[in-house]
Amino acid sequence: MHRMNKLDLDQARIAQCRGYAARIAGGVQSYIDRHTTVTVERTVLRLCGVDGVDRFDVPVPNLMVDEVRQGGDLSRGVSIYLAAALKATGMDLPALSAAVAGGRATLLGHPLPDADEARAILQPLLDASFERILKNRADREQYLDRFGRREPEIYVIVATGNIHEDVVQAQAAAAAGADVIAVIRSTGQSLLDYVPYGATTEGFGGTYATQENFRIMRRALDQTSEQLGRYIKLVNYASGLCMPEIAAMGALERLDMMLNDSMYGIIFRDINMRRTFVDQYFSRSLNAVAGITINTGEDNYLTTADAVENAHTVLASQFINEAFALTAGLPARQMGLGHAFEIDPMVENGFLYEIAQAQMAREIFPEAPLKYMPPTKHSTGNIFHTQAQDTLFNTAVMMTGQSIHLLAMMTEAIHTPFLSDRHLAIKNARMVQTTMRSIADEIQYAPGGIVQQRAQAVLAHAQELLSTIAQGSLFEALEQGVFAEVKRSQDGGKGAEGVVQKHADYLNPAMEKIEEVRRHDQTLR
Amino acid sequence: MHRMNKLDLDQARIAQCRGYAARIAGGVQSYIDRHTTVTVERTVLRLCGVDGVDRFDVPVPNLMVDEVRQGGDLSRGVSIYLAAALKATGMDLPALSAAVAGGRATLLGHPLPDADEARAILQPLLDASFERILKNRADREQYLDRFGRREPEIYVIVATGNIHEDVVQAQAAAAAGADVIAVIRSTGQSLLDYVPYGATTEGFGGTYATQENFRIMRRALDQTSEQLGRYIKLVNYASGLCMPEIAAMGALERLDMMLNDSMYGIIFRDINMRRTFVDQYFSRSLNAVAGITINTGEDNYLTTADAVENAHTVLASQFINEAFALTAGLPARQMGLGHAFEIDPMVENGFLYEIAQAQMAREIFPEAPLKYMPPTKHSTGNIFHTQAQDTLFNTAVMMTGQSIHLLAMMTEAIHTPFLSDRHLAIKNARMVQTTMRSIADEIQYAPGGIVQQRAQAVLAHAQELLSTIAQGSLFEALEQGVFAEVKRSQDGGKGAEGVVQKHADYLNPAMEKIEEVRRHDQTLR
Amino acid sequence: MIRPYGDTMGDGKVQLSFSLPVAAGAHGIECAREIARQMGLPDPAVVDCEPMGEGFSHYVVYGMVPYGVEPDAIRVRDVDTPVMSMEEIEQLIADKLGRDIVFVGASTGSDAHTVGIDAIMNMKGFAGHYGLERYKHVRAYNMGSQVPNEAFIKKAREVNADVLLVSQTVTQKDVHLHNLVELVELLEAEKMRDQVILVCGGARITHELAKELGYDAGFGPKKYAEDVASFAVQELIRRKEQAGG
Amino acid sequence: MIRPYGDTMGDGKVQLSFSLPVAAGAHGIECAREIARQMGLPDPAVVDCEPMGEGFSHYVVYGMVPYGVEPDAIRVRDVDTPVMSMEEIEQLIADKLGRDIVFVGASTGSDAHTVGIDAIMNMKGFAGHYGLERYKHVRAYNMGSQVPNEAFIKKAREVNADVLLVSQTVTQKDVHLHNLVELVELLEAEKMRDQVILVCGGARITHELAKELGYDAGFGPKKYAEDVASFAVQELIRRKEQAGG
Ligand code: B12
Ligand code: B12
Ligand SMILES: Cc1ncc(COP(=O)(O)O)c(C=O)c1O
Ligand SMILES: Cc1ncc(COP(=O)(O)O)c(C=O)c1O
Repeated sequence: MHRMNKLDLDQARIAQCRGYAARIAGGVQSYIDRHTTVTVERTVLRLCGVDGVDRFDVPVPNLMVDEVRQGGDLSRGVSIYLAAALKATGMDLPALSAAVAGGRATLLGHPLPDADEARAILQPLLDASFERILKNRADREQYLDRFGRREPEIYVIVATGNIHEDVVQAQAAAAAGADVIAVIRSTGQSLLDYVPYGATTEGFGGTYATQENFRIMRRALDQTSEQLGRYIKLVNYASGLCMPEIAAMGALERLDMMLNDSMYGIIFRDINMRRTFVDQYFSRSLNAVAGITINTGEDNYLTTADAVENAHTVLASQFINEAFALTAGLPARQMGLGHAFEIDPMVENGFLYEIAQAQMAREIFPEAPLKYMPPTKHSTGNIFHTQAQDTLFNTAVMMTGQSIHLLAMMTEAIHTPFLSDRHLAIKNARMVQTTMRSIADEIQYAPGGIVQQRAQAVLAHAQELLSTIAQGSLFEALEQGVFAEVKRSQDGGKGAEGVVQKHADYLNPAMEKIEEVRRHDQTLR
Repeated sequence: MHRMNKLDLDQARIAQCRGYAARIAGGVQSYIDRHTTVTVERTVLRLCGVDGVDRFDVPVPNLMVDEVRQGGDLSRGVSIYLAAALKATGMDLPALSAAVAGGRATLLGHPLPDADEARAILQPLLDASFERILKNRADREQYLDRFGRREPEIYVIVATGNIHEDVVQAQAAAAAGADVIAVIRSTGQSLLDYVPYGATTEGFGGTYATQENFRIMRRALDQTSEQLGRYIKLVNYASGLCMPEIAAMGALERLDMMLNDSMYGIIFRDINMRRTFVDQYFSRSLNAVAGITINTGEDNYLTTADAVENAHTVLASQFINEAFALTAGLPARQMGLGHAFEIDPMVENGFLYEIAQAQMAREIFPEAPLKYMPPTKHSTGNIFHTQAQDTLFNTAVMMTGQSIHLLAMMTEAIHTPFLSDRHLAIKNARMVQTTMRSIADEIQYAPGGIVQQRAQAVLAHAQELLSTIAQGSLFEALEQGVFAEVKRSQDGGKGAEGVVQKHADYLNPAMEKIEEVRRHDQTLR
Repeated sequence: MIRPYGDTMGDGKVQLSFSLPVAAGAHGIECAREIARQMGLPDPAVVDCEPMGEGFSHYVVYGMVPYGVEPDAIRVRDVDTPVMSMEEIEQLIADKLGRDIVFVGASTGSDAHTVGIDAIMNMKGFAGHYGLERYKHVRAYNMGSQVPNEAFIKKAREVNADVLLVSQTVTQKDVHLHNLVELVELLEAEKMRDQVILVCGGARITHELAKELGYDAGFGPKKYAEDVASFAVQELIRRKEQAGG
Repeated sequence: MIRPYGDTMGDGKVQLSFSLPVAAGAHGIECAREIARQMGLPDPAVVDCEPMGEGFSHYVVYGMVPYGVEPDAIRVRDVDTPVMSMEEIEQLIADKLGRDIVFVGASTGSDAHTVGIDAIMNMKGFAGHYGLERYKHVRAYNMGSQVPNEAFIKKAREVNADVLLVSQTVTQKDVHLHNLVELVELLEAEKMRDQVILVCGGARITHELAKELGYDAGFGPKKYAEDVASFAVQELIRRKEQAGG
């Protein structure tokens, strides 16, 4: 599949890029391995079954981790405290959660068991969660075997702010032909250092990501899938200050894709880089086990920086995201690497650059379900003209065999999509997909022409950038602002205070469980 | 220019098609040479300077030809009668015209001069007209040399019904980027056996083609051309029952293109086929001399017949139109052969067929300024979706290097274009032209793929059809309904009564003049 | 009551676009907002304003309508005879009329569009719906396009038509209205109006419009032979029964 | 009086589209026509009707508005100080204020869009218009995005800001209005409102809206550093002269 060489790309150069990227990610990984974060620890709790909120709506995982941080030693991991409390109080997990929420119990002040005992106490709890996660994975596979897989997949967003209204929109979109529904998150959630709880009905520019909202939408889309005889995938965001927690929720509620970038939060949300690196590793490890396809966010680079000049940063970032994903055990088929069609449509031969870049991504990451993002930056209030631009994007999708076809909306410059905007976008995409079905197999590029030269130049440029980054570290590169022209300091940014260096006795039985599944998966491959 | 072989077309087969087409046109030409028509004779009068209307708005050329038909012998040509009247009355041409219009003179009842004397009398009159026509040709060339030529040319229509409103629309369109303005004719004019007179302000679905309207629009566009530093071409219809008369008017008023098809009137307006063949020859001969590019009407076939099944009829017709055009002395660079993007956009791989066909036309007629017509039949009231379809058409234009890019309108299924429809269409086309500027040079087609196979199949199919037609005659083929699934009888249709077999002494000094210019042109080539 | 729907029930969102004969710019935008306000949108957002040639500009506007419609109160003026299949229609003619019925159709006046009338009449029909020529007990004469009203009436008289089918596609400057009304007047002058079922159709024709113009029925897009035949046959039966008792 | 223009002066042609929470079909079309009639279009033509999922449908409508606007009577509520070039502004500050003036800008609240405020403030500017950081006699502090109103005010006080620049891009459920109003209230509570020139901007911001919300000025699309700097500097001078005499 997609194994072609239409662009006459230098394979040795591609291999070199991979080498640099591995070195870059490796450098960061040694930092990651030595640290944990508050949200990683909360995730461990969630995977043990801790849930619920107190009467101020503070989630129980936050209550517990905050207790340990303040009165205990979080560097040993929260697990040992949980195990201790379960043992000492004799309560089962739900009872303990409720008691902590009610201020009637605490994780502190109990004698700490040794690691093995703690493992033994938590084992059945974790087993239950991972059983559910693996069943979700199997269910997804079954659905897809039963109903078939499609490529490109039509991906649309819903963003009403109200989960119930979102359901209406999502089901209508699926009926119109969407394969994938992403519920966009409310502005601001990514900077919350907790995950909101329950069904929510008021977000701005999106709907809060909560486990209950995931459940509501998943149930609705499962119904729709059965009705339509087509499996409708569900997407949400494992990004921001709670990456791994949301990844866990997604794994438990059978999300199919999650936005998960190793650097997006750093660059676009000013989240501390150390925090993000540690969080992304744990969240991706979970995505991997859950069979969830990640969506990386390289498209965002081109919304602030010029798309012609910065194409190589997209490619360099894809290599880095790939390297981090491999470390976290994600197989290529779950790497929804992102890129975008963002060149000013009035640039002479811009479309040729676009297809050069898209084809390049296709060839360099042949197994990855590439996620191709539509024009946004050059969309204007002229909805008719934007519809024309969007059609060119749809054309590029088909010409270059992309996998995840994120639909452009004619009202991109105006509002989050109306029901009708999505309807029209799907109609457009389906037409282009049909009328151009086999075009990627038909078209070849003139040797030495603009398309080939462009792709080769971008690759060469990306290689240079990767080589420079590899000479230093990714931390330094981000300080210098190599991506999206945004500079971030190592100590600055949000959530830095949530990073904790691991104690020699640090314990994380959830991660151990993940590693167990990962090993098992790898023997199967 | 455009000399490529991307489709691996069999050149011998193409040559055979040309052979058949020559035979087919030749068969008709022997009929043409033996006949004249009322409108051919009226054209001769117009070229001698006859103009104006009587008080019932009947044009003087009609008055004169009708007189001769009723009281004289039209088979000898009207010229000799005109010469006789001029000689006998001693009036000059304007005076005679006015006198005939006022019922104060007639062409009849005067002693007929011999051919040479008649020639001598009419010579200065014809010389004046042809001088004007040749000056128009030279002026056009000068404009184009001064302001430059563009390809593809953006071609839009105006159709308000009111020539003054048309001017507003045309100038706005030119300012927005249009290169060519076609003033669409009122419904019904093509079936009038006379040409309306003067400036007109009420047509339906178009504006009457009159010499005054031509003049008004030409003057306006010349102004605009100077303002914009871009020569804006003007188009009208030399079609219907008055083909040659309108061609003469177009030549005199410096139109740059004229719709002129050897069979359109027969098939789509039920005009008698003998009449049309005779008329098209004279009108094209005039177009040739005037340097006017003809636009043929093959696009129309696909508005009634299915565009996938009938693609070969378009190609066969292009060969026939080419053959007729050559006979009339039109060089390839004036042959705006028509074709259209009319495949249902929900046909699987329909776009590949479209580009196969468009590329095929491009390669088979490398020197012709191909006129590519947009989707119309599958345009719906969903203006947003129609805009998307139209963008695919614009893409096909660029991928296959078309010459005349007739713009699609998002309101195609609703009304003749509003000012804003044209604005949006031009904006769309300019974007696609810019962003895809060099795409035709970049793209190649997979050997033996769908595109190549489609083009080869259409060519083979066209060859079969031409061979069948060549075995009989074009008259018979039209009786059998080979084009657009429309059957016409040789004797039936409108205007049959206007065909007259030529007398042995038939005289047509205008045609002699044309032939003189044509010979001169040919020595220059 | 229902309102236009953007992304939340009752939000009243509508999109508008139009041109104005003023230059683009802040003043033009204000003029556009004023037009939108006159349409009843309290706080319209002009999301696009572009110049078009000299002295013209184009606007895209979004707004919220504060009113709505009571869907149950909306009455559709449509042909109300039930639609039957070809076979049912054939049977009905055989049972209740016992003779062939005669349709004459044309695209009249200067209108040269035949695809619509062909869709109704031609054997092969359109979009999978057979045309009248295929119906048993139906004689269908399709006169093609650009048929003058006089010629149309002459033919109708000649073949003793039961049903006249007029197609009109070109609507610019309301040419179709003039042409359709002229036919009614001519039929009345010829005292034939009551002897035929008079039907028109075309992309912009609605039943409501047809009735206003003095036709028995009108058919627009997505109507096929069975729609018009169902109506015509049932109407013929009704008239026969009314007359004969 | 002018009207929307289709292809003939005064024809009043407008295009509409909207969705309705009813099934597509003849009844839906009639509902759509009724909505259009309520907008004042006497005889609207529904040219497209499509089903969208269950119980929703989408319409495209054309119509003619019978009313129009008197262009001369339309008053634009826009910033009315003249727009000067960067050099002129620098000169004016030097001549009339004789000190550096201080701008603090941010994309406030949960809004993460910075391109707009960057366009105004960053050295390199936008679309060929240099940003405030490049201006002589201007100190410009750009706080970036998702800045809470409290933090914004704190900074303003710290650096003794003359002008506050707030950018708001996300407008869904009117989040920008809440956020903008909150800032005014906080400034008033802090008794700072009169000590600063308060300006907002963004894709959906108009001067009119800004004034309504209690701002001194508002800037929308196609406004650049010189627009806001021209206004701010002249307003500062006016205030200084008013105060000082
Ligand atoms: C095909 C076509 C042509 C072909 C026609 C070939 C032919 N033999 O019919 C050609 C290329 C020749 C042509 C020419 C012109 N056309 Co034309 N054409 C079209 C086109 C693309 C499709 C029309 C069509 O075939 N529709 C398919 C049929 C099946 O749909 P329909 O007619 O609506 O019929 C259905 C129903 O309405 C109903 N129905 C129709 N008639 C009847 C009758 C009865 C009794 C009943 C019961 C039902 C019924 O049943 C049918 C099936 O459901 C339209 C644009 C579009 N996409 O709609 C423009 C269009 C109709 N044409 C238009 C124009 C202006 C012209 C010209 C006048 C332009 C010119 N000045 O040269 C010319 C000249 C024609 C003339 N003198 O009338 C305009 C009309 C604008 C307006 N509203 O006034 C349109 C909308 C294009 C445009 N935007 O400018 N055209
Ligand atoms: C780029 C972009 C992004 C980037 C932003 C990167 C960055 N660092 O800014 C990224 C990808 C991160 C992003 C994210 C989101 N975005 Co965004 N984004 C856009 C996009 C494509 C372009 C905006 C832009 O940069 N315009 C260019 C600038 C120069 O224009 P401008 O802001 O109008 O600024 C000009 C004037 O308004 C004025 N101005 C602006 N501010 C100020 C201030 C002052 C004081 C003055 C004087 C003047 C002034 O001057 C500027 C120059 O003329 C638009 C769609 C579009 N095409 O418009 C969507 C859009 C704005 N985004 C939108 C949304 C919903 C989001 C998200 C909330 C989605 C989500 N839930 O995840 C997220 C999260 C952001 C958040 N928490 O706020 C919506 C907003 C819908 C609405 N009306 O509420 C839009 C319209 C897209 C859509 N249709 O859904 N986005
Ligand atoms: C990887 C990634 N995460 C998250 C987001 C959304 O941003 P946030 O949830 O931080 O507002 C995006 C932007 O679309 C993204 O690309
Ligand atoms: C060659 C040709 N002549 C004429 C016309 C216009 O038709 P008429 O003027 O007969 O209405 C067309 C149709 O677009 C055409 O293709």
